[in-house]
Amino acid sequence: MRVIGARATWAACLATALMFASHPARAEDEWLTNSSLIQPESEQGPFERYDYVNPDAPKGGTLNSVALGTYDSFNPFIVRGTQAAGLNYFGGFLWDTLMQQSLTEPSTSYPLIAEAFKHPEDNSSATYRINPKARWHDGAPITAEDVVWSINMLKKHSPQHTRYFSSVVEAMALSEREVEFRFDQKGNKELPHIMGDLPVLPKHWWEGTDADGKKRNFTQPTLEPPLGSGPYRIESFTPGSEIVWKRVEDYWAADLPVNVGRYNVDRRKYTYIQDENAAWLAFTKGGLQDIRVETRSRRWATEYTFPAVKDGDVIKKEFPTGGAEPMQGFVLNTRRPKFQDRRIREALTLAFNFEDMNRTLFFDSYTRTDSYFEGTELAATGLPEGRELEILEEFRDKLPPELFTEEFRLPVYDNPQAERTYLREAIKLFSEAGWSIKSGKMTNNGTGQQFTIEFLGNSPTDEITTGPYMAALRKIGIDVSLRIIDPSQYVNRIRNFDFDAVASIFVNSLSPGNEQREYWGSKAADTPGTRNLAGVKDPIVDALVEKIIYVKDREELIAASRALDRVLLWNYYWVPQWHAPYVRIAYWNKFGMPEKQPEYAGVDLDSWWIDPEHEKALAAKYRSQN
Amino acid sequence: MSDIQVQSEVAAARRPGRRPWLSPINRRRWQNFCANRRGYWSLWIFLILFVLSLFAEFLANDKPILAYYKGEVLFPVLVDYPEEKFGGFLAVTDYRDPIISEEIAANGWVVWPPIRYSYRTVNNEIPEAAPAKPSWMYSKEERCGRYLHGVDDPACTPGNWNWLGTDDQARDVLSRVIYGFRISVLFGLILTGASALIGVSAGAIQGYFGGWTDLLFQRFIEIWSSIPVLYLILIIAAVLPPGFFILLGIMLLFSWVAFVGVVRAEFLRARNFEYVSAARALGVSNRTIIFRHLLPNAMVATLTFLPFILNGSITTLTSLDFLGFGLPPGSPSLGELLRQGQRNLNAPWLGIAGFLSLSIMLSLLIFIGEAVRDAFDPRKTFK
Amino acid sequence: MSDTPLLSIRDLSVSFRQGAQETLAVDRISFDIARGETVALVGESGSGKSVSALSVLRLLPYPAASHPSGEILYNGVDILAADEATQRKVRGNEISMIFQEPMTSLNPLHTIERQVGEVLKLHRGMSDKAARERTLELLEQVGIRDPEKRLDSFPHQLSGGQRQRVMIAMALANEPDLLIADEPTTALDVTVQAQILELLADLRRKKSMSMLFITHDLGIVRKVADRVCVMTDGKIVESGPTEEIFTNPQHAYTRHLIEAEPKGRPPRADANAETVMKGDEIKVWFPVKKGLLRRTVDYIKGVDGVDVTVRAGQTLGVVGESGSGKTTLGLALARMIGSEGHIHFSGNEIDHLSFRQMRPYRHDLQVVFQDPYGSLSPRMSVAEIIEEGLRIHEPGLSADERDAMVVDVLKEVDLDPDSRFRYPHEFSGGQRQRIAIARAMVLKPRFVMLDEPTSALDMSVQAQVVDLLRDLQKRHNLAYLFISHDLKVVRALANEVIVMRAGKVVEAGPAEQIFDAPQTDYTRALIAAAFNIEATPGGVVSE
Amino acid sequence: MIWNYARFDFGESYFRDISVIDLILEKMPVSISLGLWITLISYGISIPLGIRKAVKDGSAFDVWTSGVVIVAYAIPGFLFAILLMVLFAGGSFFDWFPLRGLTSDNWESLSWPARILDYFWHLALPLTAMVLSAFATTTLLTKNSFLDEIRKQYVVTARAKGLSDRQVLYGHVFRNAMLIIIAGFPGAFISAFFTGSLLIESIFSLDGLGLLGFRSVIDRDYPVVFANLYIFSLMGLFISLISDVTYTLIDPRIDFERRDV
Repeated sequence: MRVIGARATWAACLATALMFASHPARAEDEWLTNSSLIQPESEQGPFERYDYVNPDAPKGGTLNSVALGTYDSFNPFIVRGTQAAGLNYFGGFLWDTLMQQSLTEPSTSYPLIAEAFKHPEDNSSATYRINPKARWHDGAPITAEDVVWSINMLKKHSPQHTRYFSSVVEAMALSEREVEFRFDQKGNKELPHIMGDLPVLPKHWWEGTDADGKKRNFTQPTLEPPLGSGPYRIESFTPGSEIVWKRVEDYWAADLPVNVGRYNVDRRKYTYIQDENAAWLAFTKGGLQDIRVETRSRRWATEYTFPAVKDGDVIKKEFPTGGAEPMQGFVLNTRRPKFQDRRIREALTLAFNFEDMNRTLFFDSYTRTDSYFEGTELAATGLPEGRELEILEEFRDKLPPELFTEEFRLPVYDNPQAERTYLREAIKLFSEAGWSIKSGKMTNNGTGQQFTIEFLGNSPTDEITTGPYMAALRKIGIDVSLRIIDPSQYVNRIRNFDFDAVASIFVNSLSPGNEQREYWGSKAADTPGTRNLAGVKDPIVDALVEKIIYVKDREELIAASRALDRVLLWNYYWVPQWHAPYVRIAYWNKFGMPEKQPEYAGVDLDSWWIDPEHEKALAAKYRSQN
Repeated sequence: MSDIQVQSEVAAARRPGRRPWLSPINRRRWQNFCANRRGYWSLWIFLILFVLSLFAEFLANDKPILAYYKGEVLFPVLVDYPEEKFGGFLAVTDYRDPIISEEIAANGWVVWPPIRYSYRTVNNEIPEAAPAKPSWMYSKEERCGRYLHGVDDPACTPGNWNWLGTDDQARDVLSRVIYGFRISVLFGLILTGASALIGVSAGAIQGYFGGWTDLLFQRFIEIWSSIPVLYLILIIAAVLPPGFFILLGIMLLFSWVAFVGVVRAEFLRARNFEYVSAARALGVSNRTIIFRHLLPNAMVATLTFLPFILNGSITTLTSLDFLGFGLPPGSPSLGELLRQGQRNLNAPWLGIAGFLSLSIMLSLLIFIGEAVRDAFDPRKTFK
Repeated sequence: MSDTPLLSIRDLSVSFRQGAQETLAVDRISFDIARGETVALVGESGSGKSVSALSVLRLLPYPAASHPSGEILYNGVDILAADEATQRKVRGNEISMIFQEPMTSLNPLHTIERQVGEVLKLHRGMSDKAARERTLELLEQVGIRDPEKRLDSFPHQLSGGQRQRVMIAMALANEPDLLIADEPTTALDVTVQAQILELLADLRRKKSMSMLFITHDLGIVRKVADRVCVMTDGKIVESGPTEEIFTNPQHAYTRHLIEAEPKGRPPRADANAETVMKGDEIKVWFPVKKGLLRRTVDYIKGVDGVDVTVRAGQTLGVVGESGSGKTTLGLALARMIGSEGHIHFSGNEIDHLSFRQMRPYRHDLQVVFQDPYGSLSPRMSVAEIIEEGLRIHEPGLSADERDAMVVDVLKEVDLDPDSRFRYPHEFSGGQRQRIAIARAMVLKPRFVMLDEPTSALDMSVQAQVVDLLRDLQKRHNLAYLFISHDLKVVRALANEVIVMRAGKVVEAGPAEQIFDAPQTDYTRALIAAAFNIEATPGGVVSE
Repeated sequence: MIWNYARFDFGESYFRDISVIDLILEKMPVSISLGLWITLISYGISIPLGIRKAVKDGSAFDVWTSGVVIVAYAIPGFLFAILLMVLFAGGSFFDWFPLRGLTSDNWESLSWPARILDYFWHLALPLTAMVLSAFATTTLLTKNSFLDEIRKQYVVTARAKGLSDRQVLYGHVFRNAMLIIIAGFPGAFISAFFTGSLLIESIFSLDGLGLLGFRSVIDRDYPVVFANLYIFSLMGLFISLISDVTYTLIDPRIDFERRDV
């Protein structure tokens, strides 16, 4: 799976996932200019620009944003330091990657620094060819040297890249413009493609000296604006409180297909605010924040009533999120004996009252998540059939029989009696598993001990989402508590799987692959730090995961993924929560935007442009001040 | 001017024989205390609130105080009856559940506390998403909209109102304020009591023996009290699991120091009093001198500090709760309420409720403290 | 001198309000002061004399204080009715005042120059320079040596006598017509008292001022006043020329006051009586520590090699100025502070004993302190106070037995046994001192160290306490170590006397010998100051 | 390590390429701004108020101001800060004051008077929020101190000299009563600016020491945590020393012997 190439900060928070597929065999060593795992290049026309953008979008204006917290570094690749807004570990505004992940189609990339790439049939290596026009902001050409240096440094010092490029054993410059990456395995179709996500850093700058003659150090945070290659560069900044990005006038890649009609705003100014309330007020008063992505349902529902909204100067808009939705839910740690019985996990799932929570806490703004591949064709629906059924048949005797005869359904609390119905069922399941209620406590018939669950949280808001669930569990005699600890401790305990239950979230891509081993594999269950939080150790799941990794075609992948999804769901490892079907955006009325937004990424703010007249009118009406 | 002072003393009425309940000095102090009307009334209000809050379970609870069911008198507030008793199957009886309440109504009656929510009862019948406004801000239709039978639902009574609205977890704010008040005051009282005990003993030893004991101890105290307490508590609280008694312990580590200075000074002063010399001349032992002659003196000085220390303890607890390092999640705490107020500016009733309950409590304590100070003011006592 | 008196007080009342309570402190008093005349207002504590004096300048804490009736005519003008500005013009200028406590009456943070100069600048509009010169002149007049040096001093750098002189300088700065002196010498040593009184008398003669002199000491009255007003319970009960009042007192209270001086003589010393307490070469040196390391650089020799012998049934008087080491000696003998030298008590050497080892001896060795207000724990009832010693030394007693003993001892010191349930602050000073004595007596001790037991008491009470002590001594064959700066009391009680100065004994011997034929100038000065209120010239005594 | 700490060498922050001491110095402008003005303003309010209350002890004025002072003391500063911010710095009511920071973006380009104006414009809301609770203690301290002094004998002496009430108050009582308050000043100042107000700093995005300390605890940036603890404690000791020295400077009666009351 590839991580979404997060160019802008929002892309990271809005966007969902990428996907992969296999494609038919083709001539080896053929240079490819489009990298798509789903569609062979030949089936697409030549890529000239994203179809939704306005190629004639006017350039200019300033986009004001607010960033929460503070920053103290322009080096986003290392652990130390907090990077400035506009940077991320895929380069952000400052550094381009070899290829750019498409905003319109899943699992597709288009040329950026690299103009083409190729890989052998067995996917054991990949070669990227750099665009001869590619330049750093200082005019120096981007070379294969830079790419090699980048992958080596990133693999060494950036934890994310160490993981992401873990299969790369060697990178070497074949010529001035060609780089070859060698992998530690064969047959993994994903690997050649993910190399396109590599940010390229200027070796000569990092190895040079700064104004004081001190040698630059990649392993240290820095507040010296680094040399970049991307669409924007740092114009001015005040550490910790402000940073202004300026569009690069002579950006060499400005006319590349991926950039047509995008990066229209001349200046992007980020003002740092420490307090969430202050950030909200900053939006209401104007001038500090032009676009606000609202994450709180209550505020979206009730608070957009300030004068500027009434005057029509602030516009509220909901953009449907396309593509895959994240899976968010309570993970039950099956390493703990009490959660090892599937009936217990099912009982716990039954007790989760989503509908009342959605109404009493979230203004009915969420949708229930009922698949690990929510919102994609990979999600299991209805009864298993076709290829999926074939796959499952193989394990029939070890799977719960209902899996074949019943549609998987989460409880729906749609009437006042629902709670009693589901809890009654839950108690029944508990008693089948050897637990019964004794003097108000759910007690183990063998040991005589009460069933306890300690939820782990790292933020006070965890209390909101856990509270009602805990209340329901108390009704069936379970001793529940919530322990909120600080982030560092939290990370530690999660790493060591030291918890009963915890709320977690992850996004599956449209092209699941070997990462599924880390998510569900038996081996991962015993390896600290993996994402198999539930501790799934099931040969069936292992087999299904292997199937996904080595599928032959897309159809097969879909079937295997559905089978995995179904098996996971029926095993109740997670108590699924919800997802938001919309991105809620409020913006000051100074923007022009393409008529439609990319379906897949949801919103592409880089395709917006500023209407100078509106901008002037707003500035006159609302004093902009900080 | 000394004449004036002596005068009223001379004029003091001669009272006969047996010892009165309060020694004359204390009676005089009590009069001084009462003379400070603000402090006097504050004391009463505070005591009433505190005693009421001690019975919080009878004021605000999701269990009835008394129930009569099938010829049996039940005390749900004190006894957990499994739902089986009422024909159900759940481990814990949810008396707010319409099925249970109808069952009981059909076979008897219940007496509810005035507020039918405990501090952690989630109200699923709120008219809009939490935090919901105080009930009186909704029309009857809105208020009862979520109940099964709407306006006609028997459960849509003032007892089920959220007089101060709900917090962002749909819990009744008034109920949380009541429980939060209790936990704050209890915490403050225990902490103050314990610190006084330790601080006074330490100060007494230091002050009475003086010399090297005093010198070493004094340096230790100087360093100890230089440590930024809240900061250190944050550090410790980040490591230890928070809880009522752990917090109490951590804060106790530092709060006792506040008393030492006063007690020590009082001891150093009183050590030279002639009546102490007189006692020594009688051969009275150190321990007896400390307890019989010096401590009462020092206690007076300490007493005037108590309300302020109490105040400080409560404020610190509130700050910790506010920062999320305080009592475990779910506990009713005023700091948590304030944090909710901060998080939900659009629900001003949260901030207002938190602010008012806290500032009323603190103001009452300060007013009482002022009056206590007045009462023990030697200028007023010995006039 | 014109016929109108300088100051004429008519029907003056003062009342204080506290809460809802109204207390009448001064009840319709009237008296006149003619020009050049000194009037003494005499009375015991609480009689209202200070309040009356303060009313003249309207210095009471108004509005808590008020004047329900009366007028104060100064040169025929009613000061009470005058506006604030007029009153201010009178204060410090035409009428000035000196107070009892020279320490607290001066602003601790202002230099002498500033405090004296302030009056001059205020009323005379003098320049800094002129004021400085006048201040120098005044300081010289009141007898301060090296006035130049003293100008920049702060009050805490001066001795008590010097401070009182500064106060006087301040009061005299504008050559007032009337000087009100409110117990100006009470807080001072007898020798200093004599000097100050002499100074006042001298200045009064030279400046022909009038003076209102407030005191409880009849000896002083006889010395300074032309006329006397006797006050008790807020009323003036008798007034008239000094001579007449003393020779022919009309009112019972006046007679009571006059008779109150300690009288009587102790029996002759019996040199063969058993020695109860004997000290050889007693030394108490206090280290003076300086610097960061608190090294001892010097010693203050509180008591420096004193020999003492006290015999059963007899009293050893220890006299001397304050700071001469009397009390330190007493405390050392009672083993309340550490000392060098040998101390024998009832034949046992006790100087090396620890506090715990001393405890058995405390039964026989008792102490009575000076301040009857401070020596009784305010939080214990009288019975508890008296019982405390019994609980320690006779733990075998039952509660009833203890109570019986308390009742007995209270009767012995002439207190109502019923009062044992009361608390000390309900008693007057004299009664409290009786309680303190009872506390010592209940253990039936052999030796009592009496540290200035009478000096905080009013005259009449002093006499009673002395009588009581003498009585008890006779009854129980007690040995007293009697420490006092008041030679009158010592004379009434002591068989033998030692005179101390700067930690050393300057003279010792039988009482008659010391009083009748003093050998040293120092002793003579003390005697002159105490009995005749006369200052001796020369640097014999402190100033 | 001890030797390093003694030299104020606390090493480097775990998360930033900057020595801890530089980090602390970096936060100084905010901390000093807040500390200095809070101290000055709260003294500026509480001393005159305290004097007036002492002079009018027991009057209606005294009673109602006490009420106000105590209630103000009980209000948590951050709540007040949020209220102020919503009212005066948001888009819903009056957009009069800035939301964040110590100075405007264009501060560098401003003239000096404009800079000063800009600075105070930014400080207005945070200071108001902090002053509210800060002045209560000083006010009551001033009042008690004045009451103590006013009742002393030398005040009667001064009045007996013919000084007016004002002259007595300011010529005699003032200095003596202010002793304890002035002596507390360096301490109050240092503690105000060292401990700062975490919440106010965070609400108004003022990056000061309070916030630094809090963050370092949350992030487990131990060099910063221990450096803070060390410096704060050292300052605590230093404060008591400064108070002692100030006291001796002002009061001629005090020397360095222990003051055993």
